[in-house]
Amino acid sequence: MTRRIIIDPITRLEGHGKIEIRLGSGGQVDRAFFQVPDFRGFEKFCEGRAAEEMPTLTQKICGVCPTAHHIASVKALDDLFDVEPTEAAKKIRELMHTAFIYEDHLLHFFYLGGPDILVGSDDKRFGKNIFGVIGKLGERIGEEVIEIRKRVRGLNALVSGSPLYPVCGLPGGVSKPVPEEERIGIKEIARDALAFARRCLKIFEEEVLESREYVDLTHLDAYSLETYYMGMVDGNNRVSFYDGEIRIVDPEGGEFEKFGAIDYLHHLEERVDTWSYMKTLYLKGVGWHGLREGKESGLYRVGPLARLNASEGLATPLAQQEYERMFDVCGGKPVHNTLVYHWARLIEVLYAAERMGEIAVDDQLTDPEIRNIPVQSPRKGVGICEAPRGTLIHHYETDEAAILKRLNLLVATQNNAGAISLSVLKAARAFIKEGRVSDLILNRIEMGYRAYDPCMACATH
Amino acid sequence: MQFEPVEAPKVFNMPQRIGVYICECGPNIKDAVEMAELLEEAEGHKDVVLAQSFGFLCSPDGKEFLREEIRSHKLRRIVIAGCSPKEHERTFREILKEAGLNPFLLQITNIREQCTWVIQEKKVATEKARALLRGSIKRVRLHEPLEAKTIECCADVLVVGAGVAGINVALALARKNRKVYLIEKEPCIGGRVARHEDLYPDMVCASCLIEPQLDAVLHHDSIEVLTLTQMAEVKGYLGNFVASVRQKARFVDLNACIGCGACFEACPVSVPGLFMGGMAGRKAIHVPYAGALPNVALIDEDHCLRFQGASCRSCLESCPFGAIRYDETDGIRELKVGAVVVATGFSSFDPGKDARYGYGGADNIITSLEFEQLVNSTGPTEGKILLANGQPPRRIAFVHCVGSRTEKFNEYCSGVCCLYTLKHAHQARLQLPEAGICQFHSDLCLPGKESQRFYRMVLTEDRIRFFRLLRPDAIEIRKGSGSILIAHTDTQGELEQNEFDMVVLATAMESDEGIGEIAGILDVKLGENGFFEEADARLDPVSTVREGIFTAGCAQEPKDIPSSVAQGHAAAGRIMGKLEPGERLPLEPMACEIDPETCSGCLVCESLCTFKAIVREDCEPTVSINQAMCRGCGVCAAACPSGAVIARHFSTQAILSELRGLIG
Amino acid sequence: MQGVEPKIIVFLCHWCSYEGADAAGRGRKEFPSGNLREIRVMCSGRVDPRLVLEAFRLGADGVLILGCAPGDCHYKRGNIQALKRIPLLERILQQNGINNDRFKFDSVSAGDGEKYARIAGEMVERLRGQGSKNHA
Amino acid sequence: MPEKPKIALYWCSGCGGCEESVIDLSEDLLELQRRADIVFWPVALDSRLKDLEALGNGEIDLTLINGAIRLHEQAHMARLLRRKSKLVVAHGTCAHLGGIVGLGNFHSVPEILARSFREVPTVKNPGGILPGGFKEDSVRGPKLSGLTDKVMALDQVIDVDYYIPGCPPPPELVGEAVWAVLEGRLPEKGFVFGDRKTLCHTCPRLDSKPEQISLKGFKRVHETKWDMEKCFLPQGVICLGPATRGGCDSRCIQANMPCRGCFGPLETMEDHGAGILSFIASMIDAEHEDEIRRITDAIPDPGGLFYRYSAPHSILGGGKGPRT
Repeated sequence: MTRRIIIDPITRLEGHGKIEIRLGSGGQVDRAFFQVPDFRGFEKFCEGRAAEEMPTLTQKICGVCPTAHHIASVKALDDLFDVEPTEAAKKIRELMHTAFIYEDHLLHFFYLGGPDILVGSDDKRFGKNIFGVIGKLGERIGEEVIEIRKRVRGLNALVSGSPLYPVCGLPGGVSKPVPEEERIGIKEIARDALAFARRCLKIFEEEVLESREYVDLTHLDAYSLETYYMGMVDGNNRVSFYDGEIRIVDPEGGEFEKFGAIDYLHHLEERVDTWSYMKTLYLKGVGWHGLREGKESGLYRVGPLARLNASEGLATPLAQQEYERMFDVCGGKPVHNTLVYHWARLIEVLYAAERMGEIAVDDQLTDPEIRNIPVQSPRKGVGICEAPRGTLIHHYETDEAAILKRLNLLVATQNNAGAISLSVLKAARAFIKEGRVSDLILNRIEMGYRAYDPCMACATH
Repeated sequence: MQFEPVEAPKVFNMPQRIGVYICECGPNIKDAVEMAELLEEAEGHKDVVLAQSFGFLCSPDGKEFLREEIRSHKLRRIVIAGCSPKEHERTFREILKEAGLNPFLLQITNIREQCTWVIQEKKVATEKARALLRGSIKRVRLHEPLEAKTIECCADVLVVGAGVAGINVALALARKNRKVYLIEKEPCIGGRVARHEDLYPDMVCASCLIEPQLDAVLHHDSIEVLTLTQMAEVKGYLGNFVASVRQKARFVDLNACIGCGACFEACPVSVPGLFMGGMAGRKAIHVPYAGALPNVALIDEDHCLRFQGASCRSCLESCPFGAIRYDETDGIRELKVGAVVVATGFSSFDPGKDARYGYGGADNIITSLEFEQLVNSTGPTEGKILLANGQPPRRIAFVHCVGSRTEKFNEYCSGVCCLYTLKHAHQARLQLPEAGICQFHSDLCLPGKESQRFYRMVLTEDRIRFFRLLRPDAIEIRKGSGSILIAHTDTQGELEQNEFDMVVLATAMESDEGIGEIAGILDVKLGENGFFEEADARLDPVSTVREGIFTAGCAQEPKDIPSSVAQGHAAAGRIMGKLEPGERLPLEPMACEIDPETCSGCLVCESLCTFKAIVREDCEPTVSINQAMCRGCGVCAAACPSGAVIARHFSTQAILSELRGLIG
Repeated sequence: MQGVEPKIIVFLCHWCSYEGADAAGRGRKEFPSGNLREIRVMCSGRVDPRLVLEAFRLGADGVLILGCAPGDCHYKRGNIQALKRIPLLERILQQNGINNDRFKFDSVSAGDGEKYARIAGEMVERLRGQGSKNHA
Repeated sequence: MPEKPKIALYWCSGCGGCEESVIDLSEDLLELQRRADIVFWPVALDSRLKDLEALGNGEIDLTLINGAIRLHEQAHMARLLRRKSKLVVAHGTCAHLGGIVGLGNFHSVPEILARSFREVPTVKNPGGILPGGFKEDSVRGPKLSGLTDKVMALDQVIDVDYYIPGCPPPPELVGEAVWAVLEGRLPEKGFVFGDRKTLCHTCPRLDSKPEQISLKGFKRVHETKWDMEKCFLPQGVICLGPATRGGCDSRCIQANMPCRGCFGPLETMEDHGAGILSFIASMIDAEHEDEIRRITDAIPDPGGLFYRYSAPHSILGGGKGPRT
């Protein structure tokens, strides 16, 4: 009878998860299962619904990254009805999407995954959670995080309807223009967001990069995973959240594939496990060869670190500096260590803040022309964007009355499913000796997946 | 005025003590079901203190039995299974009342018409009867005692339009000393009839006929005539209307002026008469026409020099009675009345709308109304039939059905034109023995006991030629050289053309052009053809769908004089039947109510209520249902998206529990 | 599930269709009245969609709403308000797995027992073919 | 000093938006942590199932459960939390009425699983295997809880004391509920936080809503533009405000989008769709059946729209036929 170590539920992530580690007779780790026990079935119950309702319906896949689903969905509708959004609409959408990625990344750094590295694991005084972080870094920083998230979400409320659930997306545009008089406010928020982003990187510098423990961990093979990386890039192969092409690099960092939204079917494939509702995506071009690293395995990763690995830079100056520095410090591209996701995430926070600032001063932002009414009869539409946790794909097919006939949803964390399972297994093998476990060890194992900021609600939908 | 039911909780906390009585209705029910099973079913239910069957509950013995049972067993709720509630619900409600129970604590189970009479198999009939009984027992527990509240009401009446219909409403009511406000937008009363010369079939003089009535109206103590007056707003409901009316200034004191006409000579402004339109020339200060009543002058602002800024005072200086009031202004009056009668009369179809009639395109093509003025001794030619050039016509054509019986304009037949057109032909013949007189028609509509005789007389004595058209509008009229050409298609489809020098068009009677505005003010929908819609076209033709608003005369549909008068009397009768001075008005006990705690003021219900019972008062956040106007249909209760409507007796809860009984 | 006797809830308006149902009785018409469960409301416009849904939830196999003939409504437009709800209600029922043979709106005038018997009879016949909804 | 009241938060089948609504309490969240002892909150704290099981019955003072019940395991967790808690609040629309996930009741469980795990174009599943619902099997992996026959709202599984509506609920409402309990201001059982009236009552566009709305047709949101100041309904755009509980601060209307009903109906209208249907029908300007049908054809998915957030709690359960 094999011994089992069960972590139930796994914590500080969106949604449900359990980890079951199976030990061999010698107490060595045989297998590890990362199970997601929830499933709703959007791909079925959205059938028969009206296409134009999708942006507000499918975003309920995830209450943590609804904006990403809203954007992917409304882009799918643009494609479905073959209607080009007005310039103002594009700017408004990108603004809300960028602002959302900003605050969502902060959520992970201070509330979810961040505490693992901000509150030293040996440090017994504070729990590894937001309250612990505040205890460690002081009330002041706590207030600042809350304040800036509040204001950035406030900005999204202003632009898109609700701080949590945007509702403004319509094929060919958005429902509401940004009045010119709001511009000052938006600029101020962007400015303060930038200041705080730099503050975060400073905190990371002092609390993490200068912490022996973290640096040691980053050198452990336990957290290293040699995989392909996928992310969306602009015309110059720089990271892009709202629009662009999908670029995949191999474990050595060479470009493997690059394609537009509509072609995703040729490049991605997913497999089903009987013991979890999360399907596992892999590269069709490489194929599924089990939970293995390396060029021969179809495993790939998405999300902040993957985006930086899969791109050739960031489009804003400060973020670009940090980008270069990160790869410097980590010894070149691509970086395989999972814990570096934390750093990459903060670099994206910086980029998001800078990008918000750019959009805030863009003349087109306040143009009252916010909608083009579709004239084409609908058929098929694919929408892609970068969610905080990785590439997100919505694919709809309808009848001529724009009623959903079929849809397919590939959601960020699904791309990481295989990598997450493998990370958990590697961490387990590294830290569990003779079957002995402790809270610290379990936490070390959880750090293996938590750095991805996985979203299980998304992953199962 | 509010409607307070006994609030539910108190009722439900009382022991229910339900009595179930099954009427055997002789063999009708007794032999068709297993009575024992029904009684057993009934007794099985909570709160049912006893279940009994009885021979004929509707018989005197049966009634006595019920009364006695209710008293002796202190029953609180009654279920009677027997014939249809349509037969005896009233009867048995009375019994409950007599026995000291609120009549609404009764539920009738229809196990005869809808069960034993249509189900042969005893087993099946019994099964259904049990289900129906279950429903009634479950339902009756939720019945609330309802009381018909009453409100005080005002019996005074506002009559809109002082034509022959309105005048007869007023007189009929006044005879019973009802206060009547008779408003008329014209400066004088009597409407169309007062301006007719003579009337078919016996050619009596119209003005002589109506003048005494006008006189009576003007001098009756309980009739207040307001000329130059129109409705501005009407609020309220049967028994409690508040009507604001707007009275235009006449600039002449009604009581001081006797219409001597001294001011006419003095007035420097002459207004030329119109031949077409049949108006004689006049001055800026004038009476509308000789013999108009009230015989009081008025100043025509459009022409009077004073109103053009000059400082003329000629009429003031010439008036021996000091009746001139330059400073008079328009005024608004609020009238409190219990009912409103709309007697706004009709307009005549404008033949200019259809080129085929050549109206306006040539002199001497006129409408019947204009002809009516022409032959009127007070008209522009003192009654002589003359052409525009002053010569008598030699060939006159009368054209029927102008603008009626055609889908293009009015589908209906106005019903009176044929007769007055015959009359006109007759009048023409009397004046012009030698003229050629023709009629163009496709059919003749001559109802009424005298009409045919009149028709025969015209036909035989007046030498009128009749051209029959293929269709009412199979005719083309246009200007010829020095004459008018009429081309028509006859019943054989042959095209024929004739020349005339005068053409008279019998135009359709349409609803008065102001009727739309009035309907708007009264919030009453007009029917498709523009006339007022009746509460019931057959059984209640003088009432509109809004309680307390009635019609008389041509506001309802085209009519001749006798029918207008008759409907005037009918309206008066309906009103006297509904409103008695000093009497209170009973309200519908099943009227719905709004729970202000729940109503969001979304107004969904307001537009649904046929009876306009639902209103949101300005600055009120929620709507309320006027208990005097609600008829308890419950349409609002079914539509309210907040479930804020409290339906009485047919409450959602009551219906739901009946459902549970029926299926459970 | 053949041979199941369908139970049909019939909403009748006080003024016309209820009278019509009585007329069918007075005329001793032959129709499957045993399958019907009549329920009286003042106006077909009073039939709240909730009542229809609830009838099906409780296990009714069919629901009939009968009002006055167009233009004859005692409350002028109550029957039209009822009619306006029908198409959407039908679709809602369909989406809940209840096909339209099980739900019908029509008018029966006060004297027309013949029509009442026919409409009700037809629905019973249709549903006998289909068996009980709960097993459909 | 007396022991701090114990609070638990749990997430069943949902999107996590309700969890965000707690995090969005912002500084109040810190206040909450000062005034109460959060004993179980997997999203933010490292609390395990065994910690929860270790607690005595009724030891937790207040539990907020969000999400609907879609898995047997969630039903089990709900029952467990009910046992451990003095008060349970259904937090958010899924827990309150079934929510978006409740749309699953328009399909059978096999249909739902087949679509995602066998039919979608990206999936490669030659064996046609499906996750969940089988006995533990050491080769294939750990046991996975299966789907319940129907999606259920929380009070269809356990007894619920209070409700917080909204998808997601505004943080203010969450705060209101939490403070009410912590400060002992307990409303009557079954109380739903939020307005007592429907959205129109507080809608900024109410004044532009005419007394009579007569529509010859409805317009779908992608087909038309509308006046940003005026009520949607007279413009032919369906807004569910008249039938939907207020308390959301009209957030969608503020964004110039019509209400989609996430707060559900008032207690007085147990079936959301029925209320919506009635008021929409009342606006149709037609008296003949075929024209009425033509007009309502512009509402292609009444079931999905009218019951978008409340299918499990609707009279027919959104399911195929009545729930047994």
